[in-house]
Amino acid sequence: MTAMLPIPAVDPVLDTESWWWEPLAIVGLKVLVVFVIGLVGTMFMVWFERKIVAGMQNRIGPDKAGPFGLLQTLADGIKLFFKEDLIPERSDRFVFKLAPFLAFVPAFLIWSVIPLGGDFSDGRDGTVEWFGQITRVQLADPPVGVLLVLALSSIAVYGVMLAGWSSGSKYPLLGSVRASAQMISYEAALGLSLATVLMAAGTLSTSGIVVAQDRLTDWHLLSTGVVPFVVFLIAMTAELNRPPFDLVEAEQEIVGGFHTEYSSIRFALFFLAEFMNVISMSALLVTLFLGGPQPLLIGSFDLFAVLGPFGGTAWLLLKVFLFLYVYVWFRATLPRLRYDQLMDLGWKVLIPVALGWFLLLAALQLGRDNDLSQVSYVALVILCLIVLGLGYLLFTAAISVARRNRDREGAAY
Amino acid sequence: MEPTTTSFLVLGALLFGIGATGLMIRRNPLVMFMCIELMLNAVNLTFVALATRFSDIDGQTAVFFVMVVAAAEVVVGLGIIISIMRRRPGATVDDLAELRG
Amino acid sequence: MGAVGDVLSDGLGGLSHNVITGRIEDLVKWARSRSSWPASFGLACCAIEMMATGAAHYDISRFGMEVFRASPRQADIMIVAGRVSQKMAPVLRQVYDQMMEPKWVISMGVCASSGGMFNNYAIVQGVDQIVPVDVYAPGCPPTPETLIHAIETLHGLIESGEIMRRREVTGAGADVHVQEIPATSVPVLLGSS
Amino acid sequence: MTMIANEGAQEMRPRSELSARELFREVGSVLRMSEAEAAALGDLPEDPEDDQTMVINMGPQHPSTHGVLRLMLELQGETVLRCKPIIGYLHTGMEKTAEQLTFMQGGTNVTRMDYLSPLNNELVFSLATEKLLGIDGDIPERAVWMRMLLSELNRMSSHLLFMATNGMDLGAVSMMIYGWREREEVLRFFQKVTGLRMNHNFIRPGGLAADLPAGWRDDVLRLLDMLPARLEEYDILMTGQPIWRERLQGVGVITPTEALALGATGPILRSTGVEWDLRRDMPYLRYDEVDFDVVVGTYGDAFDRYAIRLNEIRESMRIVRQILDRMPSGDYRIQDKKVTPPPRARIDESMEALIHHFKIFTEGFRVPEGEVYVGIESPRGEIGCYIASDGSPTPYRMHMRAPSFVNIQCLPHMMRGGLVADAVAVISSVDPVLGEVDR
Amino acid sequence: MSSDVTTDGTEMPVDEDAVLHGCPLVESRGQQVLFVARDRYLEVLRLLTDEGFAMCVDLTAVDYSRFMDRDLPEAIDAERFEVVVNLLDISARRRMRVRVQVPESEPVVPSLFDLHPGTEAMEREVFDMFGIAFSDHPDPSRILMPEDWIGHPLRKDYETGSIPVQFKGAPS
Amino acid sequence: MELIVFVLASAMVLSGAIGVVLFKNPVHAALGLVLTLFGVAVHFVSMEAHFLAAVQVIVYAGAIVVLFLFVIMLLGVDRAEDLSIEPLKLQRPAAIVLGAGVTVLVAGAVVRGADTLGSESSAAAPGDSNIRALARSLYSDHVLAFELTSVLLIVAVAGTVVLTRRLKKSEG
Repeated sequence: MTAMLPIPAVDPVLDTESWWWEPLAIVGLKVLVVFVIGLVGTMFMVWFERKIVAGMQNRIGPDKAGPFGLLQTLADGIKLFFKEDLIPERSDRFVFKLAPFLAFVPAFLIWSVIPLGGDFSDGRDGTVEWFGQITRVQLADPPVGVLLVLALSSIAVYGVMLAGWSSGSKYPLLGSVRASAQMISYEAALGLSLATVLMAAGTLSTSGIVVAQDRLTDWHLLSTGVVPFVVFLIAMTAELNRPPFDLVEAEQEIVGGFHTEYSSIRFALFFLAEFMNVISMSALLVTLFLGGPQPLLIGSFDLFAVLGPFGGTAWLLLKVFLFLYVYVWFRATLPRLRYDQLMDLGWKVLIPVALGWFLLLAALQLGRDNDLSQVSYVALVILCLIVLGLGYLLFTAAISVARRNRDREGAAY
Repeated sequence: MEPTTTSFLVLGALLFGIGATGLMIRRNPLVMFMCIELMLNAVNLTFVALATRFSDIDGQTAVFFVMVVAAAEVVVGLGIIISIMRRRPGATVDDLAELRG
Repeated sequence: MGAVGDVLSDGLGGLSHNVITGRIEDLVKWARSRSSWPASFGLACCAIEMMATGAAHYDISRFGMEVFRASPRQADIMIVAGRVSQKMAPVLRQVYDQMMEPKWVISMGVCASSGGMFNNYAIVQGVDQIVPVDVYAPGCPPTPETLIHAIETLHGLIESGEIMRRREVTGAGADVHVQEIPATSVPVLLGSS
Repeated sequence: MTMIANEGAQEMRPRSELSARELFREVGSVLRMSEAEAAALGDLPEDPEDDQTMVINMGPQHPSTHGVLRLMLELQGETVLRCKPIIGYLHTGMEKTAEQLTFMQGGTNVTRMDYLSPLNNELVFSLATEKLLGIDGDIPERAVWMRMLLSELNRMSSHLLFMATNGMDLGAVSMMIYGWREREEVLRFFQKVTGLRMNHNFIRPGGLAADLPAGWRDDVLRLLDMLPARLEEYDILMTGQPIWRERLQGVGVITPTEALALGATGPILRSTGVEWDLRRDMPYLRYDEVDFDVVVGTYGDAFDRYAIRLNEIRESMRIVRQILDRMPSGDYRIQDKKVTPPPRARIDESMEALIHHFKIFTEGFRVPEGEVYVGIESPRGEIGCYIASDGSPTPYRMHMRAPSFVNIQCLPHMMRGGLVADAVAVISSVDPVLGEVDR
Repeated sequence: MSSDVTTDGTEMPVDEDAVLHGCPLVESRGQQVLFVARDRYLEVLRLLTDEGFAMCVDLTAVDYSRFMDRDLPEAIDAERFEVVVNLLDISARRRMRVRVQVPESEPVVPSLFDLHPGTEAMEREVFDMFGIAFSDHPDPSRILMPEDWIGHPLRKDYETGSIPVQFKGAPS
Repeated sequence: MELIVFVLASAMVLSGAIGVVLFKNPVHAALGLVLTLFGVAVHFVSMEAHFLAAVQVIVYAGAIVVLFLFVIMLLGVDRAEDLSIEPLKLQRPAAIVLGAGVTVLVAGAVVRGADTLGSESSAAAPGDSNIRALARSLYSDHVLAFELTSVLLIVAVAGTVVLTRRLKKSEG
């Protein structure tokens, strides 16, 4: 058994020798900051989405609650808080009460491993000095940070699933069955595209991944080819149940989906969790592929250099913003997919593509590690492409055979 | 005082015992599956405790394999349960004697 | 009213105290009036105008109301838009019962308010026989402007607490049933079969 | 939300309780099976065990059912096995009310049936009344062309609304708002002409209620100039969109035989490739004098119906341009003392005119005995008006042949074997107006 | 009221002897109307379908209890109810209206469901509104009114059900 | 500190496990299982097996139990199981005795053998290197086993697909 204290265990940079109030203060401060960012960010996101969607639809959007309607989310929250609560008679009371928290807590916890900023000027590695302590601007930095996020996102399924089941009526059940199938399916594609990043960065810790992207060419967006990024973006949208993958709560089909029977504060928790997930997953995307708080240097000009140590945070916010906008854009533009199309996209497109790309990159990495000559390197690549091509042909052939069989036998699954 | 390897092993034993008891008590095939998972977890716990104890990473490797096998087992088991339940809703293990000679 | 009140006069204008010392009730009333999600209960012609109110030209989202909830559990206002038939009446009542307190009803259009021109066996002569109505929007169908006026009126009533006060006095809260005329046996079953 | 509303025998019952014929109807296979197959199925109704299927209610208050349509769906997983539409939740007793209202007042009534194309309803009622009166040949040219103008504009606004709701049902929220935005422009013109946005009661027996206002031509031209660009936008946003095509193509397929047997008309019939448009094939008004194409589909699927409606907007714009060129001058209503109230100015001058005005609005005008059926092409299909008169000022019986009412019978046929999401697309593509279905 | 219009408004068979499938064929305001006896209803409809009237556009009924002296061909006895079927021939672009007299004592008509499945809802509507039953209809239930409704609203002896307009005091 | 973590996590493990055995409703049992799995994951973390902890949550909680729940919902077998029915008399008490016996035996053996464990201090390298060591062991020493498990997984998946596949009897 190790004798290490639990807090430094998740934050290896912290100097454990001087175990006095400074580390405690730092950790406390970080918890506070993360909490506030989570809540304010969510409030902002709700407002942002409604405003942007309104803008895209030639409307004005909320403008009665507070200046520019900024307090709209607050009003929604207060109203929901003071609304009558109800637990349906046929519901499973305990699970019904538990489910919103199962949805909400993981959404919050993801924030704990996201690097929220740091000092990257002049090639520094993102550590900052607070109260005389060297630390990272990140609540926890466990060696398996990325896996932790994956684990949390797989826990998030429970909230949705149990909510639908415990409501004791049909539409929510339908919604939750959809949700669980969808989330399990896309987890695989998510993991595979993530693996390419891990391979490129050579570490599982989020801070390590950020440090590994210190130049634009090292941003995993570019260094892993754009494919994993795209796969990740799509799979993440699906994981988040955002349009066009929002079948779980497709109003037109299954009313409110899993949260149909929820009202009041419990519904607010789902609402909050959904939007918080959007932000935290966007932050994760930025961390993995866009260098997180790393500045985008134009030459050697840093846009947020004036902010000093907070420059990293500003960069992170800017990048996250970009993706929030992309999500809202998706919502405003794309029609919803159908259930079988969703599954087809996940299993027949995203997973094979992510897997193939991963194999390709792995081969390249192998070549680089073994210092192959130019010729053999090219040969390796060609070999890979041939193998992948064959795999693709085999795959399409298998699909068409399966389809023919299904048409002939009329098999149902 | 800090927990020793022995305490982990005892915990593992308890968990295994509960799992085994549950397996014998319950009739619902799904819950019985869950009890098997409990027993597997007890084994995992023991593996990791001893791996840490002896600083041998192979214990953790074994856990990895256990998890994979558990996943495979659940997939097949649930498949069987689904196909049985479809034909005979509400069946408990006592009713399932299809393979009896 | 301090600086806070001035800054937020746009939104918190209804508050007579400043935010910190103000009674929480005021805050709640403010929140309720600023965020009243409608249950989509479109029935006939009026539903079209109700939806038009949500569209670009009129934009109900300014009041934070573009969140049409499909599930009555999460809705605050039921806008009964259109004629309510005898067959629909039980459903209407059921949806109303499924809504959570506090809840309000806007009766949109003359058909919902009084049966309108359809004074016959099929139509419920006024939806207030089934659910308590807070605001009536006249018109056949009411234009989006009329509906917005009705919504604004309701918001005003919510924010001033008028509706709550009235219910305290008369006991006619939304959860107390208005003396109910059974929806299925209005005296119209005169013909022989 | 699931509803308790219990409609007894109208609801979907377990397969074991059904007659074979009813089962065919609910699975939508009335025409697909031979007699032998049907008999075989009748003996052995394939009965999935009860806990494998789930009967869910969509509606009557459900976001996708366009009002108060209630569908009972039998699902296996998410696949629709059976579908039974239950209607009547908006039954307004309009046909009964029509027997109380005079022919003069009748327009107020019928305009509220299909509230998305009220002018077409008024038009068919007026045409039927005029035919009964025997004055159908005497309507002034200007009135006829004005009716065409309004009818075509109404077709545009109705189809624009279809674009909006179709987009909404498939989750394209912006499309919904865009559709409303364009429709609003058309409604503005209506408001200028008729004074109302909906339920105009503008087309009346004998002509119209008023002449076109000054500047109407510019308004229409502005509309016509604005719309093509917006329709291009729809094409970009929807038509060419892979997800959109995936969602609609091959969904809700119906064959020409089925469509004809079920009496489906309008875009549903045309989507199967049957060229049938009353405007061209049984011309009324002056449709035989204008150039336009009847848009037909090939596959009979939801995408065809979407594309047909989109292109019908374009065709309507073409017709409206021709109407603008050819709009004659003249009177906007027939100068027949029997059916036309005297002009406003005359009432102040002449006692006789005042009495005449009073009588025509209180008693109405007498319509000769007889019965007549007139059908025209509304945006949803053939809308027909059957009037039986006993010689009194009120119709003895007025019946509307509502296209949505008939078209809705296609739902089980289109939904069979589809997914729940397809069901939504199918309802949307049929574009039912429940006011018209239930009357 | 000028009377010149009414002359061509009355039903005037162009040809007194016009007969189609043994049923009197009348021309009314340019529209063809075929009066079919109830017992030959299905048979004639089937013949008409084969002739090209393949589409049944509309099926409705009229309660003539207050207008029994209407104009009918001589061969036809006026009954209380009339079922009116509108047929359409798409290839020849013509319409045909079939009127069937249905006695009050036995308001039953054979169903057209096998011939034109599209009449299913219409027949249910007629049953709901007039109480005319369609024999052999697959689903003879009410369609518009609630299942437990008493009476058939569109019959002439069924009151409109209008209730006097009341002005209630505003809720205080 | 370590002790607190140990006690809390052990409480999670044990209460969850007891829940699995005692809850009547399968969904509740599954939730108990999740609790146990989390407790085990916490133990793994405290023993520096970070990777295994994460995999434990991802694979067990994120996939296996979700699969359980999925099946429960799909089949609708979430009716509470009646624990009062005893198909075999004495089975339950016998099972409890047997289970307790096994537990006591194993635990006793462990405690007795505690001395033989020696007091070798753990020097499992923390952080990344742990994962690297695991990977090295997995892909070099145990590569054959690794390949075999992957074959096993594929076979399992294929087998399940075949198992649960249904052929439609006829169209419908």
